[in-house]
Amino acid sequence: MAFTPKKDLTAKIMRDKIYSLLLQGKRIDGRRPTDLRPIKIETGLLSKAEGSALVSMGSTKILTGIKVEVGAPFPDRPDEGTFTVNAELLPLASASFEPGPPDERGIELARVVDRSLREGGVIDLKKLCLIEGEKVYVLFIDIYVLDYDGNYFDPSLISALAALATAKIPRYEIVDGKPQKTDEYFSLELNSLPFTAMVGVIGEKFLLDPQLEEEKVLDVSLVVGADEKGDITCVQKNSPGQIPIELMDSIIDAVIEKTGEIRRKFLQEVPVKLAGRT
Amino acid sequence: MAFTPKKDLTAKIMRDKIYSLLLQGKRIDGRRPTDLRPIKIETGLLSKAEGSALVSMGSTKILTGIKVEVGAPFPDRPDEGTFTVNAELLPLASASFEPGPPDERGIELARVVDRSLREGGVIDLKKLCLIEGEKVYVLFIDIYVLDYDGNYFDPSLISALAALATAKIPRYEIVDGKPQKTDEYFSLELNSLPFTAMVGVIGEKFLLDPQLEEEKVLDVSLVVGADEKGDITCVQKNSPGQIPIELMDSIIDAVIEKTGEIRRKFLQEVPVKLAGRT
Amino acid sequence: MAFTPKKDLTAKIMRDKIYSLLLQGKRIDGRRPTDLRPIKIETGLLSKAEGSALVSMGSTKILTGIKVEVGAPFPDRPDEGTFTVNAELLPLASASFEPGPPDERGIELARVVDRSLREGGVIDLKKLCLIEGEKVYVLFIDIYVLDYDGNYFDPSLISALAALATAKIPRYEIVDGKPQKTDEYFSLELNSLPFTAMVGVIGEKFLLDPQLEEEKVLDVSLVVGADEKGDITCVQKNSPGQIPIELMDSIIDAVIEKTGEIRRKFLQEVPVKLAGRT
Amino acid sequence: MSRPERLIDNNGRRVDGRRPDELRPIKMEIGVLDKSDGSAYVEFGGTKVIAAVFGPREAHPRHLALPDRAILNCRYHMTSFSVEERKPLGMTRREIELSKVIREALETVTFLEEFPRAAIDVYVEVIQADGGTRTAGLTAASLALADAGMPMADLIAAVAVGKVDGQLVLDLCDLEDKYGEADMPVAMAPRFNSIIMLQLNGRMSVEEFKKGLALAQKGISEIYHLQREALKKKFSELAPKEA
Amino acid sequence: MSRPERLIDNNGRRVDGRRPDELRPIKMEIGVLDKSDGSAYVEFGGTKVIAAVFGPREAHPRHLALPDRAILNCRYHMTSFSVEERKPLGMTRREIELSKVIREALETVTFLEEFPRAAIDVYVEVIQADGGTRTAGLTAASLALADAGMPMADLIAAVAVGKVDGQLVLDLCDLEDKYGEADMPVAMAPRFNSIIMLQLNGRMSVEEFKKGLALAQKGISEIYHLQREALKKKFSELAPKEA
Amino acid sequence: MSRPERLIDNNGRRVDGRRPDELRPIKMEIGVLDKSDGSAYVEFGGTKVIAAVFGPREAHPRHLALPDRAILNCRYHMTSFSVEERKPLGMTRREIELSKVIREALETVTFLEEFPRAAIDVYVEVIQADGGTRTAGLTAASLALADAGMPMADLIAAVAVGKVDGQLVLDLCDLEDKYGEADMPVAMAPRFNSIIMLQLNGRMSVEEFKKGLALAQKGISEIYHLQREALKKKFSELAPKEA
Repeated sequence: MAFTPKKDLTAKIMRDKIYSLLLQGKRIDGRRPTDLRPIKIETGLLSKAEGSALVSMGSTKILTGIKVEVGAPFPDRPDEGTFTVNAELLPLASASFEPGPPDERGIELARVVDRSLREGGVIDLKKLCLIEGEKVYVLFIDIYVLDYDGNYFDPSLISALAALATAKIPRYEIVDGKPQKTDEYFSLELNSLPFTAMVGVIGEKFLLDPQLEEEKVLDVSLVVGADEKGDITCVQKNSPGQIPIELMDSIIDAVIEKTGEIRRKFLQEVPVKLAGRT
Repeated sequence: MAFTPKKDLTAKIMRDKIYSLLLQGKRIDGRRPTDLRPIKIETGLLSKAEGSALVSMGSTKILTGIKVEVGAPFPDRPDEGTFTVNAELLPLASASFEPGPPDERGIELARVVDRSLREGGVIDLKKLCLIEGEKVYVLFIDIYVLDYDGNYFDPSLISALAALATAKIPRYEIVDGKPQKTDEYFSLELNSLPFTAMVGVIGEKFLLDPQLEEEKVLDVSLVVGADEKGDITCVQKNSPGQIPIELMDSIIDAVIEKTGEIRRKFLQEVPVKLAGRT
Repeated sequence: MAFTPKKDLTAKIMRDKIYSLLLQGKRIDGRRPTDLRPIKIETGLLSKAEGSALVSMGSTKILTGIKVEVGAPFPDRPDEGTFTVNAELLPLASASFEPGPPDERGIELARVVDRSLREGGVIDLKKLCLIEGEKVYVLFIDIYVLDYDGNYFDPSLISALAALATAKIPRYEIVDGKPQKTDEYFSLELNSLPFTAMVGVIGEKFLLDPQLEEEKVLDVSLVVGADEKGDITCVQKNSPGQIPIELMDSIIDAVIEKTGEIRRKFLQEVPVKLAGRT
Repeated sequence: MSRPERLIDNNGRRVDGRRPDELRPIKMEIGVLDKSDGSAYVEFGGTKVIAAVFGPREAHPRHLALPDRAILNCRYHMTSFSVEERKPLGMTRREIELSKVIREALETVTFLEEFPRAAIDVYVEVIQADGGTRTAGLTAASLALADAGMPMADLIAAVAVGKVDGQLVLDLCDLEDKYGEADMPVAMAPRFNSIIMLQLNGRMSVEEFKKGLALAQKGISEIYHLQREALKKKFSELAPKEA
Repeated sequence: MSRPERLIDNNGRRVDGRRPDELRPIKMEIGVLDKSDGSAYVEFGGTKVIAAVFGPREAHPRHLALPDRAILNCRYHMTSFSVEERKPLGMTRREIELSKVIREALETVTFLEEFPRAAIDVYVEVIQADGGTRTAGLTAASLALADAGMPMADLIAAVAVGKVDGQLVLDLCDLEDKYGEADMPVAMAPRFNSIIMLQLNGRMSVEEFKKGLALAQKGISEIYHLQREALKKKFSELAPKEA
Repeated sequence: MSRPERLIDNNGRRVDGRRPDELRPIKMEIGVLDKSDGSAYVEFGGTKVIAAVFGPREAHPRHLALPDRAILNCRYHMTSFSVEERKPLGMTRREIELSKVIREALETVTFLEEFPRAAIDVYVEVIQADGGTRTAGLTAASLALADAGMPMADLIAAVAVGKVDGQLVLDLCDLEDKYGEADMPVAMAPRFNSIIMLQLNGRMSVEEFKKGLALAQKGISEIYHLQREALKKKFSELAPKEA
């Protein structure tokens, strides 16, 4: 069983410092409380993956790749393709990550990204059916944290969406009742573009997109997602601690504003086909 | 690799106390040497399991559930359904149980119950065949130890039998060569009702159904089963130690008497269909 | 993660002793530097394995067994049988082997034997096809190190080849498009007989087939294989350390000579059918 | 279990007859197991969970012990037969995530600093799953900690709210969870008016989210009341009878 | 391996020609491995096992060490090719159970108190399985412990009795085990006339059970004799030749 | 990826247009990750790897620590999407073998004795595999160690030679590896003219083997040069600019 790791001995001092700055609307790296770190998105770097994206948010770097196979649908959804999200916190990325199968943090990350994609129907899975009840496209969305300087949630979802948006998927045809690979490729249309912002609370103040030094001393943190309609698409309180209920309104407002900022950046840099637009 | 755990420091004193009482035909909780603790059997508590039973023997509590699927038969028995017995010593039940996959104790428990059911043909597996060599009913009998105050063997077998006896199994029909679920249910007939009694030996004396304080200080223990014909259905010496060979006759006599007592209790409380009776 | 184990405290003294002897062309057990220990090959000891061989090289003892099943070919080689090599360093064989799944040493051993057999096409896999793309013979070559007194590589390959050469494989016929076992058996023809010699380097000197006391203090070691044509069939540097590049020529010469010696011994004792010969 | 045509009928009643803001029948029992240091059984309709607590005990291996507080281990686990399709043995990814989420909630209210170098184990076992197992599990775990005499800042009460046929409802059952539009489990420490656990699977407008939180808060105050009653009952049983 | 029409013929002979109370040809060899502290090879007909012993050695991790005695580890394991259908790599549930049963038998006779804080490892490897592998394994492990010089109260001798075509037989082979009605492995410490291992798979009447124990006892005394001969032979080889 | 008719054309050019003794375009970058103590990115054509180093740190569990030197851990790992067919999560047998081979090479040149009781962790992550991942990985790991300031006897440079359509070629790409006759990864410490890693998969005559080693040596000296350039560039960036 896992347990919440112990805090640095110097954590208390750092927390007080960050809190004092927050009271003045400042942060240790010069950002304002709701500022995000610079985001960089590179896609199509890899040729053996059907889709790929390297996303950095400050020093935090995430690499996502997508592999596509043909497989069986889930019995209760015979006319839909399937996808799986995995996330590995590579030991390369931080002295605090251990080699081995994903621990609870990696699993939480994967499941938060999975829910963000799945619940909002971001991918139109019905378009990924080949033979109903028998053969469908199967997408593996594998997320690797390469460098961990706090908040792996937001860039992971960005990189998953960027890899999906730019994936070139080999088209299969049904020949004699069997799927056969063609030389053609197709792109996925996305129904929606949900993004998340990780929120850190200290005292009665909060900040967005904590870098590692901040993340380690937060009183409590949560990840909140929103889509282009302004709907909340995901919430995950992901640390011990109390969130004062009266803080939620301003948190939600900030998240909606800042995920909008991510979305504009994303649309500028990633050639995405959005369903229902031409 | 596992090894036999160390005994309590106070074990020697307790052993001598229990031994002295045994010499007077007494036990620490007021029972006579071959007395069992009170048995309570509740069935049909759960609606998502096809069969279920919560059995307590003193403070030891066992929950067994049965799930039924349709699957393939074993190649060497194409006309028989299959069953599997698993047992988990939940960490909930005792500070001495660890979370994780079943250790040797859980495996031994599962295999003792499995052999008790299998070797005597308790379940008529031929009645669980749907399409010979292809599709049969597959029963999962999963035993969970919820509270462990000594002797998890006897109540586990009782709860497995009670769950089997009261299981409502969805009937499948063969439609176009494929099994299809109907709205009907059927009950299993049982061919036999074997029960076990766990036996603890101290010096040249023995007792049945040890509670935990006793179990920890026994010189040696074994589990012996018997059925309604008075046949021995199972023996498992399950601890280090020597059983004086001359003790075996009186042990066997006591087990046959006391498993008979369990059987009468069971037949009073559990509506069981016994094969060959109407 | 594994790491290279620490060396004995007395290792330095022993190394110097072995090195001094090597300078005089001698070794601690009286062998000359390139002498192998006595090799003993017993085959067909076991009746439940389709092939088996017990090989000792000095005190190092290896037992290999072969089991044959019918299964599916690899998709990219639809007309070939398959084989798998596993190796277990049994804890029985040495206080330095732990129970549990193969560690990196066992995996390295299995993969070195696998490559020796696979890359040279020792087994004619096309003869092991039953129905193209569907059913082929599947060979499991399982190697167990029973007693470890240094150099498990050379005797493992010998025992794998001896077990293959003497295996009696049940012949299947295709009846109604399905493989059916007959009462007949057939032997495998081998296309080639590669053997390896493990080489230990100390200073600018080297020796072959180290026994355990030598193996523990080598500066560096490697395994080199050769076949009857004098081709190099395998190289695996298998320890930390530098091999002076100018040493390679004499190492290769020694390996070719000594694997020839193993081959002659093998051909004398094992009734092998070599492809292209009658 | 197939989707009913409607999850809320013309009279505003849900599939099990409840009003939108109505909890299922709740049962709480404390001290149900003999061999753990604290335990509790909780039922929310068809959802049945047991929680047990062991400790504080010595932490081992030693290098995991913390100098200034106890570590709290938590395992949320389901029996194989608690769900429609048999759950395979071993921990699923879902169970691992929920173990983390429940543990973090419990850590928030437990005074772990009182037991430096120690460990406390909390086990939540789902006997039957009919929606809301994590909230029922957390509610039960909090009672089991209280039963074990662990010093806590407050009890934790938890419930899910959800969106079903476009409408907010309290305390989702399995059918509503499966076929509804959103499921939001919430836990609070009522004394502090603070959120202790919060997740959202699905989509909600900001308006719905805010109303959902308020609805959860209403349910939580009812559950909190039941918890305190259950504890009172337990301890009055233990108390010496007055003459 | 399919079922023969009869397992005992008109002359009372078994499938391999033995009488009901006859052991298979037995071979015992001591000190067969070089690198363990003690070892033994045992054959009962087609059943072939090796056992090896390491230790006493320092127990690690340290917190497992016992202050008043050595811990004894034991692993019973089969090679993949020891059985008809290839056994998958890794430990099966059956192997884990038998490791426990054999270990507990060995602990019973070994003076573990002489080595506080130490560990002793016993490995039983089944090379070929033709019935009675646990009893052959225990017989071999006991010899390997003696070969390693471990102080023991007695040797353990073990054999299975069974019921086949309604009749009690000694030392089951695989075919009899598979198609017989009962298999009862028994181990004893002959010097103490006590049972050290006992299992029953299958059904026996009380009468048969008692007769079975007596039949096992007869076989065990023959095996015990062979064990002592093997040890004598081994130690006379080691002893200095007289002038 | 199916086999081209010929792997070397009439003009002696390889599938990607190279001459037999020509390396692919190589890219090296040092210090690419922020949170490790040293890191490097290396590309050999389509093969892309990152390596990172952590430590020296305290070894744990303590009983693994060595009194006279640091232990060096190494994990070679591929992302699931680095290869044609998705690689399953977790370590394959191949990855475990290559982790050993790379670790042993690194141990050879690193002054581990300077850090008794410590541990150093080296991680090699293959982002894309197009032949020669272990040699690129080792080349990168050696740079990452240098970036971490680890004292080393020399850098390690590595490359594979192979036999393709009967001819020796340098720096195999995936297609050549897959359809060629032999693949021989070689690593050297150029300053000592010694072999640090050596494997051969496939068959070569003795003559070819010797020529192959020489060809590897040629490639290695080019790679070594690039490594030193990359380090110089990195450290000149760090150095204070002259006035």
